[in-house]
Amino acid sequence: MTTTAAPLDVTALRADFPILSRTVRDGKRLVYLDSGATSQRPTQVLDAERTFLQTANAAVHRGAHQLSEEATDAYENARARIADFIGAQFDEVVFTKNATEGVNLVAYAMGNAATSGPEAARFLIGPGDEIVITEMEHHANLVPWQQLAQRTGATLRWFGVTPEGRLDLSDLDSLITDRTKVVAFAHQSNVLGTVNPVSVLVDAARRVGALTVLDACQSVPHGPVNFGALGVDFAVFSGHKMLGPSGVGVLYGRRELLATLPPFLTGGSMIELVRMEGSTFAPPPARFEAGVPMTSQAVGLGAAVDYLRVVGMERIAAHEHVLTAAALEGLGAVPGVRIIGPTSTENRGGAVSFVIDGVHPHDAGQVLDSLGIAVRVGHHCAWPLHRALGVPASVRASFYLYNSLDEVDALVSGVREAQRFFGVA
Amino acid sequence: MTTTAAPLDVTALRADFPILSRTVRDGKRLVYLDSGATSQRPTQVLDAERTFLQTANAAVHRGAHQLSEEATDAYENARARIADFIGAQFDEVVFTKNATEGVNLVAYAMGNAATSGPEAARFLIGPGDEIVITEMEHHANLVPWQQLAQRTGATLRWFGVTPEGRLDLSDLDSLITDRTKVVAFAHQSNVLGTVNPVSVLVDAARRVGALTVLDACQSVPHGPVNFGALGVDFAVFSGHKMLGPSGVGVLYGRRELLATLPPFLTGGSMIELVRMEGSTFAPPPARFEAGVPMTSQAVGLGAAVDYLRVVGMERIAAHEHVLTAAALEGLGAVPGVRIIGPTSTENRGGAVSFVIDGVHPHDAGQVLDSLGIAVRVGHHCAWPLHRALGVPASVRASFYLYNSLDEVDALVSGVREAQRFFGVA
Amino acid sequence: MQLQQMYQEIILDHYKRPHGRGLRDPYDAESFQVNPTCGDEVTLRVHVVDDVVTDVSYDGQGCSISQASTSVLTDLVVGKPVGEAFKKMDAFVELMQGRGQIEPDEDVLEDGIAFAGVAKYPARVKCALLGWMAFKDAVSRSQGAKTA
Amino acid sequence: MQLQQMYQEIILDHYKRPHGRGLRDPYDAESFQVNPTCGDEVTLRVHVVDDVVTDVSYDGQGCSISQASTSVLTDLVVGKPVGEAFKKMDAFVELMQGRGQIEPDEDVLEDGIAFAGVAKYPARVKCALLGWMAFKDAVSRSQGAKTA
Ligand SMILES: Cc1ncc(COP(=O)(O)O)c(C=O)c1O
Ligand SMILES: Cc1ncc(COP(=O)(O)O)c(C=O)c1O
Repeated sequence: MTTTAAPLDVTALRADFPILSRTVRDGKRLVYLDSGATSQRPTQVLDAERTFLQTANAAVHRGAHQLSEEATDAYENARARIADFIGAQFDEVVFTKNATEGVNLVAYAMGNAATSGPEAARFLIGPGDEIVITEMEHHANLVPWQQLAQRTGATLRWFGVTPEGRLDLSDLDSLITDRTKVVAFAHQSNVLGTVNPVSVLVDAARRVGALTVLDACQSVPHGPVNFGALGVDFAVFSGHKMLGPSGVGVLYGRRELLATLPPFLTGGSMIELVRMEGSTFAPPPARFEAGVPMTSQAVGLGAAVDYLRVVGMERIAAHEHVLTAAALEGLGAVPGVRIIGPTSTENRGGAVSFVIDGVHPHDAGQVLDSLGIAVRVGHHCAWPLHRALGVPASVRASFYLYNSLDEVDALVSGVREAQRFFGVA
Repeated sequence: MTTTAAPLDVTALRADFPILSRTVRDGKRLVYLDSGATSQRPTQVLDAERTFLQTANAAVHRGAHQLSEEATDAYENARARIADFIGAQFDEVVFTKNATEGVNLVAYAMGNAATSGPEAARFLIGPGDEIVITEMEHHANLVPWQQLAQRTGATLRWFGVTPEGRLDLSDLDSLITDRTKVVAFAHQSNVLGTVNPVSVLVDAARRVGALTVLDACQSVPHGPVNFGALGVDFAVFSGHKMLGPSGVGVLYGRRELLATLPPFLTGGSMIELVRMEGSTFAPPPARFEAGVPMTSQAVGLGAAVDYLRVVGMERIAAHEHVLTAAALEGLGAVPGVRIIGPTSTENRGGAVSFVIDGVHPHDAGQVLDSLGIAVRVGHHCAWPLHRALGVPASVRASFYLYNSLDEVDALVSGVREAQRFFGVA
Repeated sequence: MQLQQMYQEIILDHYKRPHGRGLRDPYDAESFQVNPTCGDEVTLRVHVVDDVVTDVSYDGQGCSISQASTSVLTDLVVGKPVGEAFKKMDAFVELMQGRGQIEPDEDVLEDGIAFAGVAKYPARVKCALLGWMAFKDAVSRSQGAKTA
Repeated sequence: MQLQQMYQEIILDHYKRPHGRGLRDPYDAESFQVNPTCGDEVTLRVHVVDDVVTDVSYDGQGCSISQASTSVLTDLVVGKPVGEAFKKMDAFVELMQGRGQIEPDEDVLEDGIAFAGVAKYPARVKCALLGWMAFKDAVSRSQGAKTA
């Protein structure tokens, strides 16, 4: 793979995303800068799902007929391609409904270790044990750990955030200790864009024998990610943020760990033997995929990964880098606008959040919307982070492969327009 | 609504399901008799999802821009139509990934009552308490209760099954007692076709203050069902069995109960207030829908419900009744074939399972498959039921609105062919 | 232009010069409400004497819509019997949930009619109702406190 | 016709007249295996003397494929050194997982080559391997028991 690859042809790419040609609010051209919340899907992904549904749809792993064979092949083939995309073995990929379910799966399964056999001892957690997260986590990687602590009597601790929006690692040694059972953190913040130093945290966790859980929701869609190389124990991400369908996400788990992790959701297709008196369970990944799965969605996510691969993850990252630099520069030059998060592009992805003096984010978002510019306003499911940075809410623009420099310009002018409208410039 | 409605025009309906025109195994016409596992989707459902994705896709309940408004409307509108379809209020419908998640949600949320506030006292369960299920349950409504019992120290008990495949209610009074906290049972068995007497079980549960959980996976797709009128506390079903997408299901819960049921999956969009020290949660249904939901799939399920409504649930039930009667008669007339489940159509839906003397179900399925006939073989995720009836496995044909009497005939001839092939007839 | 339809002058005036803002004594009950999607919050106190809303005082942070609607609220309810205040609340809630299809009655809602345009933006309805939810909650707490 | 390709005469013969069926003494280790999708099960015993598979006996319920392949198994491994038996097992597993693309070696697999057609049906591969999984497990148990 080369880092000097040709830049993206955004105009050509956009032809694959019909929704980007629509207009909003009385004929305004849509400027979609909310891919951090959910991305749009290319026709290739929609077609893959539709073709599957019109030719091979059946319950997977359950039938002995041809349709069921074909459906099972399509489903497992998608798993293999997705695994390859993230540097994993096929049986290290568990399909979930979204990243949120993935984090909950690990948290509940650890809680279940208390009533499982001795092979699950590695996951036991209780009073005296500690769970370490960060103050910049999305609620999806925060509330499930609060709840696990509440259920088991373990203690929740967390890394703070510096005023620049970087992880404050100054108390690394006092936070990650022999008491630590889990260290869960975002690969890239969905608000700040900050890319966290995975190896520092993984090394610290390993030294004390703690498990690592990486929230890769904002990294896997935007650049090359290899979980094997990162050395994390578990990782989660969602299909809908990476050109894939909603309703499908992935939990990655190292093979040795998944092998003994107790089940979470139970029901059909995840069992080995069921008697009224008790049941035993299938090996992973089946053990963690109870019920009829999101079959066509997994197929769609497979097609999304194929699409991303053809475009090239390095090129996507480079493209977003350019957009982010332009946004940081353009917004940074507007008086009264303050960027929330790093103002340089170093170790930083393409989520650019900001506040405007005298204009509430909700009002700014409304002005942008009236101009056709779709951004997100609020705390972006990272309320404690906003509190830590002393702002109740922010405006977030987030970029993807289909965004252009024109759209960054539109954002900057829109922000100026909001200031004019509310009489602060 | 009238029960003397005109019969279905199956030929016309089949035009909406392109997959049904395909051939399998060297040009054999596909005879799809596996809708009990998963149904096929009409073009109308695929189109609804695609239109949504190409015009209004965005993260719901999270943005202040027009796309997000339109997406939220489409999602909530689907919820309202689905609620109406099953006799529920809109806020009594929780979207899950499948029925299996729905049962797990109730089971885990009950377990969480132990570490929730006093308002959740209604759901507390522990040693001395009992959970009552039946021996004919699908693993999805069986294993989660085993696990809840294991986690909390409660005791699992169950109704047996008569040799005819009916629920054995003779020990009703000794099974449902003051110790009973939950009674969970299938509306219609996915193996036997048996329709269970909901009111008898609901009345008994109410008398002792136990909660009822109805597995409606095989009833909601096949006839008119009104949860409000049935008086159950909770119910679950899956979209993929009723012409809708995979990856979406429904948990119905009575409003008063959902109001105090503790959360299960936690994360974004289900919170009220999040601080590092602790969180509070949104009212239902949001409380139970953590993370970006299966948006387009909910829209697809809304379209499926519209489709079913136009065809008419009474008519669908009547149509399946005719097919079931023909299958029971046709198979019943084949020497060496034994129906597993009621042999009359009274209180019985369109799942017809059987065994063939001297031909293992897997082998019978293979012969049928070679003729283009897709059935399911095995224990159909109801292993204890098969054990109770003394058969290791069975062949199941299951019908839906797009099946014809011709296809029933094909099944019966296929069974004879299997007997010939294995030299038992 | 759409934007002016939503942000009527009346709304911007109330936003820039809110009426009755600040927390005051005496009061019978206080309510804290938060909009979980954006983190906006309001703390609102009511003082009810002989079933008349004698004072409403509040503090909080939020967008122009939530701030202005709380300001309008104080104009509408202070000095009114609780029953009448609740009628105004019902009319305002109905207006806001009407998706822009409801013609507001100026006699009842006074400056509140300016929010008719907001009702077309479902994501902003919660903003407009934040103060009113706090008012409803605070009054019912004050009544609870009195009967208890 | 496809069906005959899968159900070769050899398979049907072994199914109708299985070799070595029934549980026998003496044995060193026993394994119980089940196919979770269809509930088929096999209990299989091995007797290993001086590293030679002296007897394999089994009982169970299952389809023609699982019954026939277990019958073929006994023909292939009884009387063979464990190492050679495992080589045959590896060849059989490879054949079954080859999706019909692998040419079986009759010298190694004897009657086992009849299962080449089954490999085209992924849902039946588990059936064909059920007895072999039990054999592998039982032998490793017998070795564990001896070293312990
Ligand atoms: C009666 C019954 N209950 C539960 C389920 C589980 O549904 P799902 O796998 O869609 O969660 C099924 C179907 O598989 C079923 O037939
Ligand atoms: C960093 C991060 N983590 C977790 C999530 C949760 O993803 P989902 O809602 O798809 O489960 C998101 C997106 O919402 C996110 O940006």
